[in-house]
Amino acid sequence: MISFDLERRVRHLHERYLRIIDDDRLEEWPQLFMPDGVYEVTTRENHARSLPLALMSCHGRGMMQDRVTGYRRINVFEPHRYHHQLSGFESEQLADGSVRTVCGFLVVRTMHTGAISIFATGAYYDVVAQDSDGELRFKQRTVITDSRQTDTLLVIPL
Amino acid sequence: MISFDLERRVRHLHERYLRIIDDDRLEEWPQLFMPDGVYEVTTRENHARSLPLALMSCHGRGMMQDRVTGYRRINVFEPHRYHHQLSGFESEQLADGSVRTVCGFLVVRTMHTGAISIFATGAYYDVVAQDSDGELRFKQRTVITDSRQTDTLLVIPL
Amino acid sequence: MISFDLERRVRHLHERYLRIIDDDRLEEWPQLFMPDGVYEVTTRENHARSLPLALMSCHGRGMMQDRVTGYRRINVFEPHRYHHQLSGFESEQLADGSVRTVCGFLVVRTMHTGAISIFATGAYYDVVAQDSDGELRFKQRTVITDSRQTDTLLVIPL
Amino acid sequence: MQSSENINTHVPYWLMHDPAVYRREQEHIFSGPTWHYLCLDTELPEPGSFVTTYIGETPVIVTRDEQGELHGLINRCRHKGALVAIESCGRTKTLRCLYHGWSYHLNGALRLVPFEKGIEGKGGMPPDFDKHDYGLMPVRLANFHGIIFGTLHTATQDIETYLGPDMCAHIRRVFHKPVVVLGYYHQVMHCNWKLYAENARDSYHATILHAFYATFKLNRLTMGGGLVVNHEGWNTMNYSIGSSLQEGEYDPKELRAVMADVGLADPSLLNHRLEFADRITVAIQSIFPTCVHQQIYNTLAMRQVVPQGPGKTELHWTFFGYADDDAELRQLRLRQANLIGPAGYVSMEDGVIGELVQRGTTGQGMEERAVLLMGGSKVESVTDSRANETTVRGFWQGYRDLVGVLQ
Amino acid sequence: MQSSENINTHVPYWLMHDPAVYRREQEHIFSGPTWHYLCLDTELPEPGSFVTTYIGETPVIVTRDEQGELHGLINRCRHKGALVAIESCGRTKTLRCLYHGWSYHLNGALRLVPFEKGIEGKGGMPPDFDKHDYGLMPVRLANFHGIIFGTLHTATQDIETYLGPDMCAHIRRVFHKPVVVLGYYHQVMHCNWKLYAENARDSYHATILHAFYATFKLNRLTMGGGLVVNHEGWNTMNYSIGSSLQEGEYDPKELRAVMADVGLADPSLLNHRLEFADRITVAIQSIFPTCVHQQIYNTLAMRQVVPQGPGKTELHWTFFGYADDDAELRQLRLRQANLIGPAGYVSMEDGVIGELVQRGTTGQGMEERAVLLMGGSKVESVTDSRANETTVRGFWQGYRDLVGVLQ
Amino acid sequence: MQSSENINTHVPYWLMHDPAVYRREQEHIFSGPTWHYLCLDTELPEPGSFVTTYIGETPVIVTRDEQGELHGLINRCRHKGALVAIESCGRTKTLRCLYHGWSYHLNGALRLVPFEKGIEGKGGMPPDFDKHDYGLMPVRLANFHGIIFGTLHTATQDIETYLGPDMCAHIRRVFHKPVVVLGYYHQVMHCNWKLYAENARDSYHATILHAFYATFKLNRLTMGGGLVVNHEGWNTMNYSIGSSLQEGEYDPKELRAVMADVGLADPSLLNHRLEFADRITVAIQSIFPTCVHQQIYNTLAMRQVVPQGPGKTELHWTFFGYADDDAELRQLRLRQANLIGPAGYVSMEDGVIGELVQRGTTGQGMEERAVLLMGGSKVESVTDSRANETTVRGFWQGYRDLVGVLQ
Ligand code: FES
Ligand code: FES
Ligand code: FES
Ligand SMILES: [Fe+3]
Ligand SMILES: [Fe+3]
Ligand SMILES: [Fe+3]
Repeated sequence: MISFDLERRVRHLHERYLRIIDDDRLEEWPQLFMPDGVYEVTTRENHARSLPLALMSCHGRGMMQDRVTGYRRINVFEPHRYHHQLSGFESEQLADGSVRTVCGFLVVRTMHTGAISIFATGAYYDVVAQDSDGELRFKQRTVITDSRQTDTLLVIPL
Repeated sequence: MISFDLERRVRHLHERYLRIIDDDRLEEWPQLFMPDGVYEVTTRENHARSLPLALMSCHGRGMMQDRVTGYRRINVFEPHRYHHQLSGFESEQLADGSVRTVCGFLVVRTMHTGAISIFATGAYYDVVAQDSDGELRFKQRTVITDSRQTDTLLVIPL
Repeated sequence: MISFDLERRVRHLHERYLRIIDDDRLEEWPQLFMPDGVYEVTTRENHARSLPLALMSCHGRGMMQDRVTGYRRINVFEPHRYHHQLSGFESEQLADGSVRTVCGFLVVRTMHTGAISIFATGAYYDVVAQDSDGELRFKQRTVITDSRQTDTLLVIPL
Repeated sequence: MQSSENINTHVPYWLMHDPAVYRREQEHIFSGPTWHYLCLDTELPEPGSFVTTYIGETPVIVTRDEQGELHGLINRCRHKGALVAIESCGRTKTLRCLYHGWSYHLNGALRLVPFEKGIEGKGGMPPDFDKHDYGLMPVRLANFHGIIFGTLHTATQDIETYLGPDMCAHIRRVFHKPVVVLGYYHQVMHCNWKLYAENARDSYHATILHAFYATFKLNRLTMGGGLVVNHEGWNTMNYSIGSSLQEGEYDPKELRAVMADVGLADPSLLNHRLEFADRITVAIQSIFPTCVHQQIYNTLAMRQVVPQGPGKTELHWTFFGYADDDAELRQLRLRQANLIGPAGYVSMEDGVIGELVQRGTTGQGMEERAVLLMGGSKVESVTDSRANETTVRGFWQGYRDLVGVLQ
Repeated sequence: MQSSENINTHVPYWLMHDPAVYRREQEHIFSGPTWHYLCLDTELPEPGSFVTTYIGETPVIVTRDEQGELHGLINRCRHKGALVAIESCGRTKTLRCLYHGWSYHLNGALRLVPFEKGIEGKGGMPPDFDKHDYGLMPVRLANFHGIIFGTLHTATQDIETYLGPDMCAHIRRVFHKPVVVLGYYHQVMHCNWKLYAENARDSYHATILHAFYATFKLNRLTMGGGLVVNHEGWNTMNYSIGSSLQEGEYDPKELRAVMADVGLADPSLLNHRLEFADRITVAIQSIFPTCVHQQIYNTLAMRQVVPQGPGKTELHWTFFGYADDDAELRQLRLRQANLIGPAGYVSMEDGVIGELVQRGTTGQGMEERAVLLMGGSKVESVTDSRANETTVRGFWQGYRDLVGVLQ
Repeated sequence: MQSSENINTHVPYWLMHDPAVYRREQEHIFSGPTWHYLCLDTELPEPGSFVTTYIGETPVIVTRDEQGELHGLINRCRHKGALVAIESCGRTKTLRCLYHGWSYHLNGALRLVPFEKGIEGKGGMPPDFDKHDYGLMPVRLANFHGIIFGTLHTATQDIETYLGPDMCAHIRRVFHKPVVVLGYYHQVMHCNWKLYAENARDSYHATILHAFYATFKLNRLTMGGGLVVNHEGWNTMNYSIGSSLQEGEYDPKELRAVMADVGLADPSLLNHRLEFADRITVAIQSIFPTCVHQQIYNTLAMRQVVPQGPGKTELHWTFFGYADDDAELRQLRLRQANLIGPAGYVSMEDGVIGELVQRGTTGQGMEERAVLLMGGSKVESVTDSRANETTVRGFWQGYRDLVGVLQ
């Protein structure tokens, strides 16, 4: 188990991530990762069968920024937003001082029409480390969804 | 970021609020606010368009007590209860020593028939301060729901 | 209110319980209880009417292990998994040094087909104590579900 | 089995459940010679403003073109049927379909078809393809004192004839000066749309179901007031004047709501200002089939009924005030908003009562009927007593006129 | 295509999916000459007690009036059809409809209509309105040894004739002294109600689907026991006596459940006490169409099947014991509750198996049929072997008698 | 009302909503003389491997028996209709039904019926019961270069004739060496299955709806390429060759997507390797009714359309590469996966556009029709221009051939 103070900082990072997405401040999202950080979304079905296909995979902030560009400027979809819930945090310190964590997440999607539905549940498998500026950032965030299904489309990162 | 100890007290206030509603101890609900506290529920649709209409708006404990009276004695509806989840807490200290916080919430409604549904998601925008008796209380709790819709009716405060 | 350090340890116990179930490591589940610990699942309907019937009732780890055996080896059902969320933690210290807590839970069930639904909400009513090996364990975990209904079947403990 | 004459007084419950009837209503009522509330003029403030809404299940757009003229259009691309406008409102220069980029002027005219002439003259639309034939289908509009009504039918009467003299007068009474939207409610009800349509016309339930009224002696059936019907009952109004204390012969103890010991901790909720010379404090006006216009003290709102299947209905509330409200009056309206809408002390029950009827009338109920005999079987205006279901019968008169008699 | 004779042996799968058939069943079976379990006498302990339930989709109330007499009523206000009682049970002096306050006596008689005489004689109900004509519609009741059955049909046989001699005897056997409710389960199943009705009558599946039985040699088809049918098969019972070890000719290795290495860490779960002289340890009794009465060791329960559309069914369990249970026996019942209900070691599979059939029979399955030939094609009692689907065929005999033959 | 000739060019919208039409399609199309994608040969690597899937709503199993032979079976127990295989894939020696343990060989033959002979000769199946009559119903298979197709109809043409020469050639082109599955997507779309079937054949929308293409000049209708139809239009292909810069006569400003200032922060996403000598970079092949085979740069995938009611459709993606991919090429495929699937830059819009049509065509839309006149009204291959809806008309040709003309 990691120190209480480190745990608190990591949990705050998780909460900040949540607020940035749920408050539709997606431009700040890549900044939560190391410059060469990795963000991937896949399903337990693919993961359990060791199949490498991902729904989204961003290697480095550039690819994350492009996802933000797609969301804001290019792709077409009905307006909607996410609401996240987090529970089930576990952590361990790695040899290099970074922290490996797992944390369950729930995402509820609300459409502009008012329709509410559970969009995804699953867990974040993260490696978090301290960046040169002293901030904690994600070296890796792997999102594994419990369901193999995606309703309609996935444009906002989970 | 506020001190850890203050953060813990504010989070406990959030959890107490949750338990009071989910355990149907609504009579205690107004006591979580300052005597002249403000409680308002509105939708992101109205909020985003700067439209002042609210679903519920209580200025002062008296109006909150009246909502409890309506729920217990006057209004008619099918028996149901709420279940809250909280995530995504952020806080900042204000000049006057009070604390401004935002926290995401999810409310699941269960009818006496057994039907379960997501009733609302959104965020609490609060101002919390220390009351004369040393307790933390809400000066203001503004509830903004992600969905513009209300299923059937809203009688229990969110 | 219990000491912060004890509260943190109890909350970690809650999170470990969650991860063990959501990660399908059910064999570890009985170990979270005292050898003679009690696990019961009932509905608010039965509870409110003081009716003793439970959906599941395990007195002692043996009966819990048998539930794991049923799940792994004997009973027949469609593959599915749970996702838990926790909120609304309250605690009090008891005379004998053990801790009584209540904590709200939400369980989302995902079928192997991809179907996602809210399976249950409710609260855990626990008594937690320190075991001879220094670990905190459940002397009692009573699960009370808000809904009187069970969708399809209940084979994985809540 | 009842004879066909009295569907107005004996309404078969299976009409609330049957999918074939529901589909028939879409054709005969919603695509029929009826006017439907779409929005308020003030919600389209400038050229390029648009609002999306529904007439029954049919998606509709209202636009204001460069000349400031309003247009009603069916929100369905003429190419392959995609919704052309998705947002609930906004501003735009053109209406462009996402699917293949067909683009329409604000008046609905088709302005551009990508690759109409093909590529280097190959492919594209046939020579006889004429863009004039493919504008967005028109919805006829009527702007009556700032309320925008629309109809899908060519033979619908002009709006004033359709409304009738009293309805027109009452709309003029409220819309006598510029209004401003203060907010919206969207409410989901698990019942057939007709159950809400009845509810809004039903003077009988108000002071009984909505116990808050009686508890605080705000509005009682025994007050002065009346029931007005126009257009053979299609359109109706129920209003109360001032206040009165006599209880009539109906024993108040029967009002489960009258609880001497119940009081408001903060009675300021009940403060209101008399805005109209006629001293009418509560007036609910229903325009057949789906428009409701309300004044409850200082709360002013339009309600639109949007059917979404035999067992589901959405109610869209548009809450407004006057552009020249003084600050105090504006605050009165917003505080009184606690009385109405999905969380309203005097209206929340309407959100569930239709569902209780929907669930009460399944199974054996499919062979039974409601009984609407309060005040007799006629459909007519009544001023001497509101213990009368004339306005509800009026709804069924309109229903029968369009759908025919379904036994 | 099968000839009409053998719907009992060859059941078309489209009957599980078709909405028109479902509605036809509501009329011919649920509103037809059938008895339905409503509740237990003990759940209405005192004057004013009421319980709400269903006969098919029709909402029903059972009340106990001031004289202690029971009444069955359709839970639908005679005015406009709202549910009159909302809670699942409770106590009340009168049944008052929320919508307009029509109020009924506990026997269903209409006692009060608000504003019946109008206001100052104006409005109100017409002179010829007679409250006697508007009581809540009656549901005929039969209290058979503490089990309350109800029927919507006037010509339903008396309960004893309907049940048949063996069914009566078995109910008397269990209900020979006062019972007390120990709790409820409510289970949602995503299948047609008939698939659960078959399942409860199906002696063939029990020891195969419910692997727990075989794993712990608790109950096997090869035990002593029998299948009893009454009323031409409408009502049936499947029981096992004592225990036996011989496996018959069916190779146990085929029982995926027999796993030598599987044992119970706490075998106390299997402790039970022999309560009945006949040494019957498991008895499942099915009363056409929707009532199931079970004894599994020391667990006693009623199960009520509530259809909610062609593809959804609710199962309501009422778990009971005897008022004079000693503490140990009461604990045995509650511990054994781990065996039954939605989480029961020997019953949870029934919650999903119907859904597997529902999903297995769509598409091309709509043209196919189940085959119920185990033990031949007759519907008759069998004591020499339970490798027989006679009891399931009996259900279809009843179905055909009421719905007719649907090919 | 249109004459019956031109359903290919004027498609009635009610076909997307009507439950009776949906059920008719299950019978005439999905149980009709059509081939359906089931899985890839490589997904059944060894004896005992099985995969479960669907043909329309009919559940299907594909197995590989001990001899390595493939079998197609309807996933419905012949006893009472339960799904026999539940998991989406796996390995097994026998297919055993959970309900009563009927057990089938991998070729579908019924191998064991528990208690077939009863118990000590009592009960059990009748003497004339022959297990040979009760094997799992067969699904005819065709393994075409590693793609497993299945049909429920006996008279379906052989696969090569069904596909047509160009379709065969294009499949051979891609499946010329062993493939390996890299992962799956499962996407839920809230529209009628036919709207997705049209979408996949629709060359017109690709570069307009999917703005990403135009923004980054990846694929434009003005590129070289063509539309190929086989089997009177049942099967079609739309392909683009290389790249081109000329924009044709269609004003690019109309492409809302062309935004000079938009760039990719990491253009490596667009790196791709030319894998095929024909320099085709994008090819979408549609096999009537529900199979889609795609090459988009280095992404290779099969898509299967699974209808789940008039308003809901699932799309199952199987993403593959070649067994001999070098590491870099494999990485290219996986990085380019960002382009396709439910989160794909150039395909996510297809997940919602069908829903926009579904919602745009309700209400009054039930009386209207789509217009498919781009490129005229013929169904034929076109190489000179892809500004042509010939491939979409081809789908309706197939639809009409099987379902008949529904006005
Ligand atoms: S559907 Fe609108 S452009 Fe094709
Ligand atoms: S519906 Fe019951 S009183 Fe009117
Ligand atoms: S349904 Fe398969 S064995 Fe009975
Ligand atoms: Fe009302
Ligand atoms: Fe069973
Ligand atoms: Fe596309």
